[in-house]
Amino acid sequence: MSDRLDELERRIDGLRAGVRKAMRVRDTVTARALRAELRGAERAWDSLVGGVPESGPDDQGGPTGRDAGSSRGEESRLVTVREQVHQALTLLGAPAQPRLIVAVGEAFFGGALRSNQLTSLRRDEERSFRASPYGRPYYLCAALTDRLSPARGLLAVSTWPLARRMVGPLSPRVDFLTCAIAVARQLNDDPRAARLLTRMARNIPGGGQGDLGPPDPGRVIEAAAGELAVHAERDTRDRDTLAKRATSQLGDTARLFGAATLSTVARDTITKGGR
Amino acid sequence: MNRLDVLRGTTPQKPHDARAIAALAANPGCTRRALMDGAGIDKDAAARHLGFPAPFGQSPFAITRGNVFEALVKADGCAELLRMLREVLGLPIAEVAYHDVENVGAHLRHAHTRALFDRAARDGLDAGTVYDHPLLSLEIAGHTAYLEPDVVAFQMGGRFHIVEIKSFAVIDGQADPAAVAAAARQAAVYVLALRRLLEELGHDPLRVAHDVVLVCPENFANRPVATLVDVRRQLAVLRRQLSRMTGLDGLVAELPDDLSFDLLPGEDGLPTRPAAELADALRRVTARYAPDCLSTCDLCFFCRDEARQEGASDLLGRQVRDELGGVASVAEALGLADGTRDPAEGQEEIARLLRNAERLRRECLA
Amino acid sequence: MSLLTSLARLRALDEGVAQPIATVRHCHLSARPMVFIPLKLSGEAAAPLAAMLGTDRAAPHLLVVTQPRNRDLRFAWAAELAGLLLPYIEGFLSGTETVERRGADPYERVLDAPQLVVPNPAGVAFTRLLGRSTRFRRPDGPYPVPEGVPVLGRWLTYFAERAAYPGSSLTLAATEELGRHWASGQSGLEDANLAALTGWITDGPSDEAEDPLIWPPAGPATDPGFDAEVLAPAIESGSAERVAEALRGQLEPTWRLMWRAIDLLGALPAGAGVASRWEQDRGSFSGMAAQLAEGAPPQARRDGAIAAASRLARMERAQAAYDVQRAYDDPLVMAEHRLTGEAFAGEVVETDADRVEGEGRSRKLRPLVVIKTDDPVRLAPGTALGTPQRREQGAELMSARDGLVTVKITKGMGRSKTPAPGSVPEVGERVCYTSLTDDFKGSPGLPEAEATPWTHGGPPPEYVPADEDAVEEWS
Amino acid sequence: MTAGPAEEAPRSPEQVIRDVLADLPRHRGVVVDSPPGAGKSTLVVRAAAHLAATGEPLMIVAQTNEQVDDLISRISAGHPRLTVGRLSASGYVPPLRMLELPGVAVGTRVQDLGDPDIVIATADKWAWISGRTWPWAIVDEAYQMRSDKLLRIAGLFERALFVGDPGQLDPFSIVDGDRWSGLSWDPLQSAVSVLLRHNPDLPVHRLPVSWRLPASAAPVVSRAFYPFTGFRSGTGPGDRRLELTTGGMGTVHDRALEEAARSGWALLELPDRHTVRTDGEAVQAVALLAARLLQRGAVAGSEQGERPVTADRIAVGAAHRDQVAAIRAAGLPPEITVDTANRLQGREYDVTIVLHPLSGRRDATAFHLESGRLCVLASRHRHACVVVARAGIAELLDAHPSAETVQLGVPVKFPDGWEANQSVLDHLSAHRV
Repeated sequence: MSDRLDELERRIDGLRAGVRKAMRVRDTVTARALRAELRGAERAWDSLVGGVPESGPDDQGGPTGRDAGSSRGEESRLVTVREQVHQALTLLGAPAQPRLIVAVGEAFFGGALRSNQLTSLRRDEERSFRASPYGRPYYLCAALTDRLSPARGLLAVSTWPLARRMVGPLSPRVDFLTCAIAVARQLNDDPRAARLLTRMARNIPGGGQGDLGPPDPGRVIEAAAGELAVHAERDTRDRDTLAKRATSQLGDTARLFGAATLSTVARDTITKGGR
Repeated sequence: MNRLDVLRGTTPQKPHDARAIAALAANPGCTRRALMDGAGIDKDAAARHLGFPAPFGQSPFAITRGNVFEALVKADGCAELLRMLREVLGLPIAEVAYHDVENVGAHLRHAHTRALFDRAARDGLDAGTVYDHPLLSLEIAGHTAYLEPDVVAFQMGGRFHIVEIKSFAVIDGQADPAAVAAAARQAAVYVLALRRLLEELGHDPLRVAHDVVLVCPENFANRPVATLVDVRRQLAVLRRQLSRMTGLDGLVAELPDDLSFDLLPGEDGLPTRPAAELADALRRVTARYAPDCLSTCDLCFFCRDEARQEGASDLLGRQVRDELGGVASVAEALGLADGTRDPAEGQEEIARLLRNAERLRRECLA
Repeated sequence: MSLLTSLARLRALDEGVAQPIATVRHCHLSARPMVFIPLKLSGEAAAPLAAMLGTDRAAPHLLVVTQPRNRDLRFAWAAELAGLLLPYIEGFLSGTETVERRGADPYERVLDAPQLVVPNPAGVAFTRLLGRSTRFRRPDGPYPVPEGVPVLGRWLTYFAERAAYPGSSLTLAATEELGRHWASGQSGLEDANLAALTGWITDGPSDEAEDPLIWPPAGPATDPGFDAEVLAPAIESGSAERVAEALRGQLEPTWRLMWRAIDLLGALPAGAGVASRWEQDRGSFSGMAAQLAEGAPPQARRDGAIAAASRLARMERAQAAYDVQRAYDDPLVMAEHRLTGEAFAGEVVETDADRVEGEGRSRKLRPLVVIKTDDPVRLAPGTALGTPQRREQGAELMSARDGLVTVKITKGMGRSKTPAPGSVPEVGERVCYTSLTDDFKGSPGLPEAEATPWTHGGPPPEYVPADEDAVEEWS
Repeated sequence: MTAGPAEEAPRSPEQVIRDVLADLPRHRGVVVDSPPGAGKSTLVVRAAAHLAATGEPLMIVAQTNEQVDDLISRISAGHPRLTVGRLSASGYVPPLRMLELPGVAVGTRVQDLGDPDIVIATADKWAWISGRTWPWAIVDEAYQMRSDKLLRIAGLFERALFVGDPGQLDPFSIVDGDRWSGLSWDPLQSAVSVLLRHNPDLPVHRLPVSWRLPASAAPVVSRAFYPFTGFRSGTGPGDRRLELTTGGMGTVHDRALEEAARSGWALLELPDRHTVRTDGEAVQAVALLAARLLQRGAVAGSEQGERPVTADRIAVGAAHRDQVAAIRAAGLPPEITVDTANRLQGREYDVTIVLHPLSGRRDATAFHLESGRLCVLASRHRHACVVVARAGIAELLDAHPSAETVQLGVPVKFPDGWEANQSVLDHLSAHRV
């Protein structure tokens, strides 16, 4: 067995060298072939060395270097990704990026969401909507840009008033503040919740207090509301205008998931609007 | 037809990005490099084809890290970025408007950028504050290079600031000086491009600040921190290099007509020109190799090999080369040192110094 | 770099083997050096990936962070490192000697001190960052870390700072020390590659040294190709063994090189000044240990105004002394000064040993020595001179023309009316004189930190260890 | 020096001096930038007398013993009634001329000096003094003083006037100081930059007129080295004359001297060649120029009247010590000063002969490009400056790779050495021989 192991290791080293040589002269074809072999050999090696699970700790810690998936994840596995996202968005009450949704899921629903689970979500939802429109009580849909195209990387809930899903120039900031307030309101004793709120609070003037201790939710809410007041009027105006355009120009699907052919649609609808 | 284009032949032009433009200043004395850059030839591809692949590469970890950090800075409506801009530029609370220039199709981005900045420059009111993914352009040796700064920030005060997001850390206020310098040179390219843009639009180019906002992770955490970096020196250097590029025709004029750097790419885009032939072509224009090239030029190994074959003292570095006065070859220098070669006219002194040095070394090592 | 070194490089290039630029070793080599080769995760400031370390070339320890982005694993790694380094360091604290000081209380100085040997300056820099990222941690409080980690952080910080201290040997960077003793036939930049440099000194140059497949980089940065093709998949697979094996493969070649470098240096006889500089190292190390024992706060993030000024003064003093000592200890180093005319050597052709100046009470013994030299002397009459042959001697240059230099001896001849035997060189003796002298006038004092003047921002706030330091993310 | 806004409405030197004196009681510190020969010493003496007149004790800090002695003689010449105490290290032997001065006491300890109106010493000496404070201090050559020196003596005074030339060479160290870069108290920064970073609201005045540099030189030096804070020359075109009383023989050296006499500048250009630092031809040329200048009986005519340009009114400047040694060895009259830029700082001559720092080089290092170096060499003369250089400096500059690194939080220095060299070279090319 050990000679087998040695032999394997020699082979693995050889293959690795081969791949890296190929890569240095950008010979991708060879590299790909060798890589395939290599993976095979490595799997063999793993099984020989004994009982190493093919898929270990599933998370590399993600962007911020969070610890790998926690045990609390287990019970929430029962709740589907879709539902977890819905929970999170409902708590936040505004369009949000996967990053934030995941953090909320963790902090308040003990969820074990991963950003990459959310990438395909919008497409799936759209497919199911096209199959049987309004067949579900809610859909996880897009927020719409000033060109009525789906805003990159934002998720929203279909049951929200249309304006809430519109993204004017100030909306990203407004939504962030709204989310901060929501998180502060819900703050529980889970350290992950506190960490999330701290992260958000330090980006709100008067909301943060350094990195120390759990932030004071009241203070965050006050600060966020304070800045919201500055932007609210103009943002509401922008969103309403957009919402009107969306209603008048987009069909059901597009209204939820964004105008497919973005720039073109946007431009001639604008000219239409001009008439 | 531009002689540089002739030099490039059927090889598709490699568009310059900000890094490439910034790199023009790395070794201006090198004719070989100047011509290849001027003609827009992919030096990296050439080097590989010649059998001297460049020693550069970026780790996937570094790349991921970079993307993750940029995403973090721009997340939640640029929450972090706004905090920092408020800190370093005193941005008023009201200024938060976010424009993602990429919302339009790629083909429209440059025009859209122009329109947005024109509006911002004309009536500061209701202009955006953070412009994400703008697309600028700059003329390099008769070709247009398209440039993508990370972010351009616009202030009620009416000034534009280039925001450069880098994932190297600022620790206790200090960062790797080489990394900062590279970032500054790159940012200077954006500043210049944006200034030219405003000029074309009939605005005061100086409304683009020469202080760029450098955003890096602070200490060992992921938390971004912003520092203002004054890039006036880099701008001066850049202007110099760009004007040299336009002056390339002078260099080109002296080249033999049959000289071509064409890689003759085949169907698959891979060079088909016999490597030896390409090598000969390159050797017909003089390079100015220095060890510094090893970190700045894709062709470095090719030129180093050439220097070795010539036994050139350049191999040992600019300083040594200078100490040897006019003596360019190793053999010559050593010959003068041990007296086996008589100094040529003008070499008397270096010969004396070298002989002296040789005498001392012998004495001490005896 | 002087023309002398340049010539050596030319020679090396021509003969295909590095040339000596020192005749003695100018750094102390411990009997039990701790070789330390850290690797970091690309793209991160100070995320440790692995380290190979140990004092026994036959039994290196390999420490690996199998999930480099996992904060807890990182601290576990630091704890393991502490588990190996701290016993080594503290092992030297037992044997001490009492040192009497003029105008100050005697203190205890260790008889021998630890020595950290890293591959290159980048290794030192990374050691500094490791120290910085761990020394403010706390074993208690909101974000506790394992016991040894904060202490480790302080020591790593200390060793990294000592590396910047001229003439200190507590921390050595292999490439730098080798480069101080041999001139390779490549540029200084290329000398930063440990494999390449040792190659030049031993088997002769080879481009293999630049092939990461044959000689992986000596760290702390890893080879991008390795990251992409080996490390990333290994981490993906979640197999700790595979990650460890991959990294062992990257570290072992460097491990062998490090000991080779140590052997190369060890083969040189130690210069005369090495012992005294090591004595200072031992003193400094003892001082650090004492501070730690007294529970002083961790080293500040940056030097305050006063701290900076006094450190600069110490370093400049050390640098000057180091330069002079190297020249006095090593003819080949002195030769650099002979080449520039700040020193000259030759044979004594004439002496006037009993010559005196002045009358009565101001009557002084001032022997003259005439030296014949081939060196170009560029010293003005009146220049104070010293000589490696008689270190206590003081002299002054009278005249220098056509290869004959007249020197007046002013110091180091004993009390009596005639020079003490041997204090004045004899005719026929070979001597060397130089304007380099290590006569150090103590540097004036500095105000206390609390008394920092208004020109420098006034008194700084006192350091209070804040939780903020302890909880700072390490990601 | 860092970039600042250009001067507002130009004020006369006298106005500036009055502003300075008026500011003294109002601020803890006052900074005066003084371009080459702008009457810095005059200001120091005026301020000294002004402060002494208040009856409050004053300490003066200079950087070298020469500077101290020079100030003392100026003070006692201008204000014989003032009593001056000169602190010195034990090794120091005061020049006779000083011991003869009335009201000047020399000692190694403050107690030895009696209680003079003014106590003056080098920064190094002051660093050893303690146990007493002065209400007033004047710090001379403050831009050449390292901030760690100021740190050692700042406790001795309550208020201070800092005077210096921002365009000259910055202080340096033999050790690498990167660990401190970016700190507001970086010990390797100049005393003034540290002072101003901690006290940004202190007034900074500028002496607007160079009395030393002739009309032919002031604009050149101002443009190249003081781009943001220009100055003008106190004398008009033609006020400074340089005549060569004996005829020339048409050699390049003679023609160079004639060009210099005519226009105030000359560039003696040797054939393009890469040489060692101690380029024999160049050294010879420098020596010959100096010798010829004496032989041709140069006479300097200026607002101070006519006087022959004697050897002690001539200086030869170079970048490196070995170059200086080589030039000395070439056999010049010993009265002619031959020295490096560092040591020529603050000195003044009628005619200077300069071996260009970039002459014969293939590549320039930061050392050779440092603007302060060229600035010192090009701004020591009252009448004319002759530069000796190999052809090819333009090409060197053109081919210079710009790879300088950037430290966070360190204010950018202006002018950039490259730009400064370029600008000077442009001007010299018009006076090529």
